[in-house]
Amino acid sequence: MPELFPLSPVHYVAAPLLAAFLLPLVAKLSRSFIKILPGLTFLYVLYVSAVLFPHALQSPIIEQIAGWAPPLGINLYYGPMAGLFASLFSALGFIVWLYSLTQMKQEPLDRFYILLMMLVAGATGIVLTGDIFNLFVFMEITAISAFSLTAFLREDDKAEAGFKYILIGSLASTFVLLGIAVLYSYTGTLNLADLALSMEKVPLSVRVIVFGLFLVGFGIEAEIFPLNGWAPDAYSAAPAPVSALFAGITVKAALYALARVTILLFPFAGSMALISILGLVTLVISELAALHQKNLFRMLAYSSMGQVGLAIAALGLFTAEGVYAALFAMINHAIVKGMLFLAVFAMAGGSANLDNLNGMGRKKPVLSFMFTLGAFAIIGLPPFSGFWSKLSVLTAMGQTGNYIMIAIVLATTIVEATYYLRATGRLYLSEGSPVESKTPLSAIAAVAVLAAGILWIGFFPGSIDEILTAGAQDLLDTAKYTEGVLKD
Amino acid sequence: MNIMTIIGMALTTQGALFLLLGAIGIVRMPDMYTRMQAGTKATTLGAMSFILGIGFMEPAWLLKTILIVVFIALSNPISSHALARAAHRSGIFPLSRENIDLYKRDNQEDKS
Amino acid sequence: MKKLLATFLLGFIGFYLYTAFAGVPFGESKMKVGKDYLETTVPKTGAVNTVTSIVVNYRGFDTLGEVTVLFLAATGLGAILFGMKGKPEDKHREPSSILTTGAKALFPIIVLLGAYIFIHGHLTPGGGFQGGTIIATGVLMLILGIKKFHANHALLSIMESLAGITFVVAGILGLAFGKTFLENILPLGTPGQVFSAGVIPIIYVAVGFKVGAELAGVLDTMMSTTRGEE
Amino acid sequence: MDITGIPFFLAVSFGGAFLAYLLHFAHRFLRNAVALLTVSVSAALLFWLGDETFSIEMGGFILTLGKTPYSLFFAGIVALLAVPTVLFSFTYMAKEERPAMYYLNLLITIAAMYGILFSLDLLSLFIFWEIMTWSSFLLTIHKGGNATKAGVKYFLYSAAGAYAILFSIVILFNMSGSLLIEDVARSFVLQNPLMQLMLAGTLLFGFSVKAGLMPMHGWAPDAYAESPAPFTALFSGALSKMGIFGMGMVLYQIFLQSPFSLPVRELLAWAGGITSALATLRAIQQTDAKRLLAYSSVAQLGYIVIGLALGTPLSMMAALFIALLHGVFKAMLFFAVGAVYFRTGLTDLNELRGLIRRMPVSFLTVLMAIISLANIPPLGGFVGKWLLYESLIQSDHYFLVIVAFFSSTASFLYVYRLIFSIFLGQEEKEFEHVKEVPFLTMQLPMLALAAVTFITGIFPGIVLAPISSALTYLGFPIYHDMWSMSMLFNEWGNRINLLAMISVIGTVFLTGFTILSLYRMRRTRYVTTKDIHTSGEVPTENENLTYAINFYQPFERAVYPVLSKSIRAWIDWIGRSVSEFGDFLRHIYTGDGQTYAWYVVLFLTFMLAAGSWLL
Amino acid sequence: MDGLFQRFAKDKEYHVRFVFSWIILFAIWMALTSSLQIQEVLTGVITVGIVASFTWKNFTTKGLHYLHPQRIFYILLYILVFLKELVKSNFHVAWIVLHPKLPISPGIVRFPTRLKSETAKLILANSITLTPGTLSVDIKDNMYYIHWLEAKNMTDEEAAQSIAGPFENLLIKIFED
Amino acid sequence: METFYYIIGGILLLALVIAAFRFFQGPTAPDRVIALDAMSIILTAGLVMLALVFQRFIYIDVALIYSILGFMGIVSIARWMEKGI
Amino acid sequence: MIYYIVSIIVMLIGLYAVLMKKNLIKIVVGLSLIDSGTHLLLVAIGFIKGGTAPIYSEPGLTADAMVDPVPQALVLTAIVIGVAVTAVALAMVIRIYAQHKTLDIRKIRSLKW
Ligand code: NA
Ligand code: NA
Repeated sequence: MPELFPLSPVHYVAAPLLAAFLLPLVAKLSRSFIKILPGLTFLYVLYVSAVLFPHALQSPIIEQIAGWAPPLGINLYYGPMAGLFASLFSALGFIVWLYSLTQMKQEPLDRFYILLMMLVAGATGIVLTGDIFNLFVFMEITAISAFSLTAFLREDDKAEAGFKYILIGSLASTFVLLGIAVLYSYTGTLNLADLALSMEKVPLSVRVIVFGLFLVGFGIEAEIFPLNGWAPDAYSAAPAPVSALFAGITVKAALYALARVTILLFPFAGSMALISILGLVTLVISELAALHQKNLFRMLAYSSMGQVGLAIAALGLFTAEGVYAALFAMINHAIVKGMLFLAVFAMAGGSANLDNLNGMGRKKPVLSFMFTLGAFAIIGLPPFSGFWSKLSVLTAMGQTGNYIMIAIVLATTIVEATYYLRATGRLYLSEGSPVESKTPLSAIAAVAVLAAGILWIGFFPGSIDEILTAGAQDLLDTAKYTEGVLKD
Repeated sequence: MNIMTIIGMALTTQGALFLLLGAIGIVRMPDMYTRMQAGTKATTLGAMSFILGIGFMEPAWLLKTILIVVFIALSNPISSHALARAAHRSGIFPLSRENIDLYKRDNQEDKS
Repeated sequence: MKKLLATFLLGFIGFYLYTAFAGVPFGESKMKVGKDYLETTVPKTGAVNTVTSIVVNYRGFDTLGEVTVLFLAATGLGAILFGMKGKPEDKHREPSSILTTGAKALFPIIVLLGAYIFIHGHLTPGGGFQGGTIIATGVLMLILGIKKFHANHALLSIMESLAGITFVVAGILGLAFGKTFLENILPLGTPGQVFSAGVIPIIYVAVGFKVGAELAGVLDTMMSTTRGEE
Repeated sequence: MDITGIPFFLAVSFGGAFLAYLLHFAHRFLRNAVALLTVSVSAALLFWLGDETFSIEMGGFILTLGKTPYSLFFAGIVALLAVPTVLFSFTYMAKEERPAMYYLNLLITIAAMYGILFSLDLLSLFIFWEIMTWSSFLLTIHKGGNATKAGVKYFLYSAAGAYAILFSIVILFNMSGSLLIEDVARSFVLQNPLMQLMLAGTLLFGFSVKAGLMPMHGWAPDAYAESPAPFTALFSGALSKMGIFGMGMVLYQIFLQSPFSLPVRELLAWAGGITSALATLRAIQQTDAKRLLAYSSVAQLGYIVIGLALGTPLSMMAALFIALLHGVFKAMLFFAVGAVYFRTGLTDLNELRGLIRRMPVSFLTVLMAIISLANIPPLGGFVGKWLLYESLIQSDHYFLVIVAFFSSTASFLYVYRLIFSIFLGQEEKEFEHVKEVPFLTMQLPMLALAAVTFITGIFPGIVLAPISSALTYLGFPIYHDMWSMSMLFNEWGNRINLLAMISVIGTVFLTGFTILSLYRMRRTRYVTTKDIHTSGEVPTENENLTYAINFYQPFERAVYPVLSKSIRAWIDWIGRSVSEFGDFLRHIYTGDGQTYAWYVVLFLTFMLAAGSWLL
Repeated sequence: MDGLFQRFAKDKEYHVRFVFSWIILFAIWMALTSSLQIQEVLTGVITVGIVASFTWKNFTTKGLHYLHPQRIFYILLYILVFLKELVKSNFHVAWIVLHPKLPISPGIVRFPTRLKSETAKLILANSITLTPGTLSVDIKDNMYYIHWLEAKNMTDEEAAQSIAGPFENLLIKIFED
Repeated sequence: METFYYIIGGILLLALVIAAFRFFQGPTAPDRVIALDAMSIILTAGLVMLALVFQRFIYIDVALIYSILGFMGIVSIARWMEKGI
Repeated sequence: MIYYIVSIIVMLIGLYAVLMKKNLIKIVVGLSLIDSGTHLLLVAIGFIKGGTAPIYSEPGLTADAMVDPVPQALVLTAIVIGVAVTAVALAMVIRIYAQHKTLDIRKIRSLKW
């Protein structure tokens, strides 16, 4: 059957956009559309993933927008890595939607779903685009959705968190924009592939400055220490489904941007080592800071920062194994942390003091079980997904002879285990809070899908091996990237 | 150089001078209201004359310049009024040797 | 002490930024793609205004994003300020009748100017964003000048939705016609005329509506949460 | 699937675990049946296990499974304890909450232990190791409350150990490009000696944590005391032996050729000795039966480490023999204490007394176990201890002999306390209605294990034969004479007829003890011992005048200085410091958005400065 | 249906007001484009139609009779008078500003107006403001408050005569007959 | 003609500088606003002149928009000062 | 060159406000200033001496005599984004003020550590 709209990567952005613009209209017809339309949208982009991703694994799909060949026009680069992230984002989006169906009750719901869809679409745009200014635009789409969602709930401290996020996030966008301005003024182009080939026009000293600007800009969104002050507040203030997306999507997109830009434009040994070290510092500080959190969401937030630090440390190796491991760690973190946020919210509600977990093992055994599973996966216990990702990080570090890094990662894992097991232990305390409420099936199903992912990857780590390998190659093979984009 | 151009240049020159005069007025006048009187309005008139003059110098543009002039004539007094009123209501009163401020008096009567 | 440190750090950053730009000769051409745009805009896009052809055509994807950003800001603002009410008005806030009358008289003119600007986006400086902003300015004037003015949010919402849909559909039509997303599918016409440049004016009119509606909505939301109801 | 293959074996073990879990929701009986069947079938399958190795790729790593004589011996220990443990759980756990989770975790733990043993490469060993750790952690916290604390502690110590192991594995893998133990061993000898020392050191450290070797034993008493009794039997009896297994593997399959091998082993032997001595002293102080047994376990593991570290054929034999025997008698003790708890709800030695007539089978079990523990013939313990002394003397470790002898003697003090406080003494009114535990599910496991101690004591060859093949596998020169069940060499080359000696000593002892016990039993009468007071004096409320309290107080005073300076305090200090540091560190996040903006600006400045400085 | 007719009856200048708005706005459009191209004019017709359709209510209260020739005559007259006053007072202010001694005696005076139409009031206020020396500070009901560079103690009527004198009568003729 | 532009331009610039003086001096907020208003008017005029100088009709649109924005700015500030918003 | 310096200084003033001012509104204004500086900088990059607006509205205009249109297009986008962010930031400020009755950033620290 000839398709009316041949599927292409732009559907990842166009479909949610159309849905977002439609939502206010259909909401006037029937309020139930508010919930249905986003689900259909996420389902559609999942379908796009299912069709396109296998192709991308064979050879990258390069799509021109508005019919202009790069560098004149903006292009989308849907390679294995972008495909992986886009598919992951779509899947997480769908799961979070499923979860929100019953768990998200705060009005205005239409606005919530618009922001939610655009958070996902923006992050997808970041990984798809082949143009650095377009990347900036998508970064802003993601950021504004994220800012607004952070302050979405009405409780006292949400706007405070939102303000901090917006304050630091604005600095991020400024620095990225400045970096773009410098690059453009030297090279006269904005296309990433074209930029990569024109970098010799930029003096080395300037390249270092621009790298600094990008590192700070993307680093803020990627939660690199010490740029991540906003993160614990935002994670704990945002509605839990959104926090799940912050951990699963927003950070990942920023990391992708940082990695892509670094590898294409600033492939110095120093910049890579620096990223690794920053990742490790982030890991250590975040894990230690998480140790004393009483608020579960805050604990998960610090843990999230730590996990991202781990991925960054591996990414900074910029070896095939390192990138492989980083990708693995990111996927694992997206699934597991997403699940933890959702499970905690379903168990303890919005005010997630640690005490609220007490005795949940009896009241909500399935969710407790899944929380335990998630905790084990995050710590990196076999046979769950986290084990393989952590192992690949460690072996990647081992291959470059960074034994100290291995030791640091392992030592922080013990810290990590401490607070996660403490929380797990709470579930099985005898005395519990008196609140009893049924968790709807759709919410449990959303959590269960993620739990299944943890187990699946845990038992069949080989099933994503091909994808990760292709993704790592895709990122590292800059020649293939530039040739592919600029072939006409 | 035709007659239109000459009229235009004259208007433009006059406008420029009034703009300058307005600027001087803003600096020289003793209080906010008198500054507004001498300054803002002189500059408004100056700009109107200036822009009209340019319309005369380039007759194809005349209609559009007149439009700008009309717009300025409509809008600038309004903004001056709004500002003067706001200043007075926020407690900035005009200098007056003979203490003539009926607006203040009437406002106080209203309140009491 | 803190001030000193701040000054020092900022000086430092400023110095490096300056260093970065010091190698960029001011006022000289550094164009690469810019040159191509300038040379191809009239023959390839039919738009006389190169900036517009870049914004709507060459880099139309950015603009779609930009429109989205604004849409999201309006949406987010509505979400953040949802259900908030300001303090009751006091007498102090009443605008003068001069302002009220002036606002009513100027509003259509300003709206017309905005429309003029976005309709001629491909011909003159300006375009959807500028025109939309001017229309929103007109609404701001009404908000400032009319005591109990409230924008019709339902109408604004429908307008921005339709405009946004127009933009996306214009993009999708490119795909449907076997071309790429956002690619022009209409005849280019005679450059310099109103009906030219293919789909550019259509998109820019949509953008104008959207921006106008969104900014007006944002202003009204903000004002009504600060000024409140009686 | 080949039913003699490892995959089938593990599929049965793990599959049974999940099946039992699922069947719980059908019927309790089905669950129990499947659980028992699972452990029994795997135990039986051990006999038919083929020699083929099995490889599978997972996450880009090749995992290899296969049996070795060395692992088979340990698998025997696991199987020997697993069946009674499951059986004992049936009634015991019936009263507890979340039984489905209990069986799931228990069977996973057992399966994971088999997995560890049948791993031919380091990664699969580690995977099963961690599975064993978390499943046993979940069992430890099963009761909630204090158990959670103990469980987390256990997990953290384990994690420290496990990650030390993983650290080495990653580096070894990087060095040899293979995970197979034999490949690793081959390339290991090519590394520089300091690297060898570091890698083996971390591995040994990691394994010794599970073995509860001092100074890494801090988790053990709490975890043993807090976990459900049937599991504790397995925990202390089999699970801790996985540490021994790993240490043996590292010492004799990987590390042996290193120049540092000998000194490290010497050090380990001393660590073992000190562990046994100090833990014995600690055990003496305990007033809780399970804690007492917990410390006793640590002490016994110390013995085993001594033997393991010495590395003479004889000492190895001793170590493995005690490993098995300790598993058996410690399981008996925990079962018995569990049985008492099951009936009385108590484990406090100060509150229990005089149960001998109420719970005779339990009493007999404890009696048999402590005879074994105290190395009194004719039960198995004696053989082990004899072998150990012999090897110590042969390798000129006279001081260690003294240490071992001291702790072995001192252990009389606590086992006596155990049996005396629970079973002897005057009967209490409150225990009037206490009955003996059910036969099939609780007595039978105890009695079966008691029989094992007896049989191994009389026929040590049954155990020594597999041990010798295990040792041969590890490369020790074993000749038949050495363990020939009737003979032992002494220093002077004389042959001593062991069997005869065991029989004589055993008969004398048993007869004497039985007479003594019966005599005491007859003398028992009902008197409330808890509120004796002399005329006119009213005891204060908190003052328990029972004579069993402060049993060894004078002794405690004597050894207090030694114990107080225990290394545990240091480890606690490290944990506390890390925690406090984390608390300090999180104040970086001041909550003031402007501070965060400062961080950004400072960081940018730093990056720019560093960048241009590097240029 | 009845309601609709009633609405028309009450608001009978509905279409007239719209057309009036349309004409004024179209004139502005033509000035803006300054082009007679058919496309521009066509676009203008439509655009102005749309704009007028939702602004006419606020834009004007009366209809086409503002375009009566007599009124147009008065409007032109008004413009002339206004320009005369403008030039006159402008030079007066120039003299004041450049005078070394700043010969002013400022103050706020008031006068009542006879105008009823809001538009007329606005135009009067603007005219007063634009003629230098006087500045409309506020209108309360019918009372104008004027900041005057040469304020004197005088009655409301005197003030009305000296400030609004030239304009008021004409405005009444334009707007309120 | 060029001389004429230079002279006129010079006068505008001078006016701008003088007005800017009041802006920096204040002393009250309305004073600054007045100066700002004057400056924006002068700039509007200047923009129209630039259109003439460069002979580009389209720049007049810029001047028109600029004057609208200037007007709106002043009104907004005024309303804000009297707490009307 | 001076254009670069001026725009950078505008940015730095904004950054200074972000770092030092305690009033939330002033901080938002600081953010806007940073934006404005960046936009100025972008425009300055695109400027070409003798260049005119890149609009072929009059006959006889050639590409050589035009400034770079790209930075203008970028600035347009950046300005809109800046406005959007500022609007959302102000919304947060409104909420914060309604809840805390203060605009002092030092007092708005209920989330910390
Ligand atoms: Na941002
Ligand atoms: Na801004």
